[in-house]
Amino acid sequence: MLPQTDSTEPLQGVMPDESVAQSGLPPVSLDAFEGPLDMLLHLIREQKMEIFDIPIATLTEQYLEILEAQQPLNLEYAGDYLVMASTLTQIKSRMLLPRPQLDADGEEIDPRAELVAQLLAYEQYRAAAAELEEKPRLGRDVFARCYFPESDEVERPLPEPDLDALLSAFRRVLKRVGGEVRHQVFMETMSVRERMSFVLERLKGGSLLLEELFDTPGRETIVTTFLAILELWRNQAISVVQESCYSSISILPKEAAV
Amino acid sequence: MNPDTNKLSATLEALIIASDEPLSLARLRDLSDASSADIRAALAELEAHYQGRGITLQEVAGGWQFRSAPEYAAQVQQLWQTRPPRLSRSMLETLAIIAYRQPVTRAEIEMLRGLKVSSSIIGGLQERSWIKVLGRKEVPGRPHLYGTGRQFLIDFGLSSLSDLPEIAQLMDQEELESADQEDQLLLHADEAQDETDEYPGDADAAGEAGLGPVNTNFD
Amino acid sequence: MNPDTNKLSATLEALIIASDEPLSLARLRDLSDASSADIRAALAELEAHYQGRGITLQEVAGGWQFRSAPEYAAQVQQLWQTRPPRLSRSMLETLAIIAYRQPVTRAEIEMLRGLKVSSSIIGGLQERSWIKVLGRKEVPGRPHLYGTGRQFLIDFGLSSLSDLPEIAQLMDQEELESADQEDQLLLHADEAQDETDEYPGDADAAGEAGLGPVNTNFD
Repeated sequence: MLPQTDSTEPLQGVMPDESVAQSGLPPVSLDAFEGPLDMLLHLIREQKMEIFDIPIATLTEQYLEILEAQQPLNLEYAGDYLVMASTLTQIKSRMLLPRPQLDADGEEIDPRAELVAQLLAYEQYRAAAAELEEKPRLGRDVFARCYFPESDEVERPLPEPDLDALLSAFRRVLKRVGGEVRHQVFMETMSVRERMSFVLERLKGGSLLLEELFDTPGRETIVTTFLAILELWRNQAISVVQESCYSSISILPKEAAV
Repeated sequence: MNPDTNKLSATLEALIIASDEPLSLARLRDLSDASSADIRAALAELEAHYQGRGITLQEVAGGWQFRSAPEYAAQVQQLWQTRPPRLSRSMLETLAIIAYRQPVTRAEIEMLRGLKVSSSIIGGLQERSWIKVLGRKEVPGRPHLYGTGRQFLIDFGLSSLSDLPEIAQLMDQEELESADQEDQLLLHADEAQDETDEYPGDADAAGEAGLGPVNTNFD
Repeated sequence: MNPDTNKLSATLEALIIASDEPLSLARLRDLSDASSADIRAALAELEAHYQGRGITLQEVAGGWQFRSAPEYAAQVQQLWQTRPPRLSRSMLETLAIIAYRQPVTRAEIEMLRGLKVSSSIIGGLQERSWIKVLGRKEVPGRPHLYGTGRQFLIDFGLSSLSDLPEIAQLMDQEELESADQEDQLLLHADEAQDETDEYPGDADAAGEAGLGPVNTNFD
């Protein structure tokens, strides 16, 4: 009923089932998970726990143990994990209540029900995401031509000029490069030269994606970096390669060029 | 194969290879002067003809397009020297939720993922034209409602949204309904947060206040 | 037909349909890792295979390309008459950059677009007389410098280039200031950081190393 839960999980450093079950969990990096639900599902499925009867005490203990192993814990990023920790603790304590809460029909309310529903729903989307990733994607696995030639016999009308379309195209470019494409921005300045050395320095470690060189925020820095790359490229100090439509550009140190 | 079908298939081939986007059945009918039934038959025949070749005829976004076959991805990728960037799991899960649950707000996505959804993820999906804002939800904060765009179908090779892999089968209907109900209940609690959630930079505030999606379960 | 030739033909089909420009024999050899003789044989076989169909494999400009067959010119022409080709996104962006940045080299356009500018795009714009070569830039390689021609002003209803809206007008203040703007700028840089953003851990280290998405991808 709930197939292929763990097949897509590349988890580094996770121990075999036995050792997970008995406390003393190995250090597991939160980086391996897409959030607390992902981590809980991993623990549940890995240990073949019954999803509709989760041993909540064990699970909570394991969860907290993993969290505690993350030192230092970056509160800003760990927020979602901490919230789940408190949820688990609450469920655990509600399980211990001598008199269970009843719903409108007088049925016992399982304090775990909401969490289980959430886990199952998430598990579905996680599987759907994995399936989407598997689908042959245009531009990655399959390709259609960007330029479509017909027979020479065809008189293809020339595309109509359209100023609005032209301007919105330019807006797109502006938005991508951060609002400035005019000459003055491209004037040679001291900082372009600084940026050139910065780029060359970074490239000593091998090729980089263009975006990686733009990792300092600020329009000016980005434009200057960009200029520096242009200049280096022009001087043939670097190589610039790009792939098909809408994809990344790689900057290569010259000697690594193909 | 009779000569007429043959002729029609060839016409369709010519039209489809020349077009700059997938051609719908309606458009093929206008252009070829054939009946829908004949066109469907010819397309099916073409589809079969291109089985196992380097080119496939594919139905995407309600139209037909020739594409290179996935088996030759490795060779074809060499045309561009670099590989397309991988999609992060965050992006894929967010996209999957939007595809299946549209129209959906960011808070609802966060609810389902049990995790904050950063603006760069939404921005990245919008930039690729895979998702778009369909409108606003009429609840306090009037958060954006997201859905998938046509480019999503084109890029993922889906003929329509109903072509999405079925996921409901992973759960009993009953479970699904109960999960849905839970979501509905929780969504109300969450909605008030949409406004702040829409903007980058507020993630911290929400985190500090302990207002992550998950703990609203127990309010 | 032996299976190897079959496989090679399919590879060539995939390469040729995926390429923007005609692929030369040398390029096909590099991409397919087959010998010239085998490629020639496979191409001949493909050419024969596409005889009488709606698609032809044609040798143009020293390379191989699929085109619609001349027999169906009438229908294909209709395709373009009923809906004239729109200027493609690539053409529009290229033209806009040339208009605003002239004189500009192809390499500079490519950097601004973040995408390759194929010869067919430049050729298409030249064919329309919207752009022309103004000269050569005195740098290694002496690349062409492009600018707009008089026909550009006429067709787009501009009396002079100064009629083009100022950049400030194009982007309203709100947009420039909006947080979205930052997202757009840093979009790709952000993507790589998403993983670290969402999790505790060593964001700095990932940033410094300039590594791509950290291990949360589906592999």
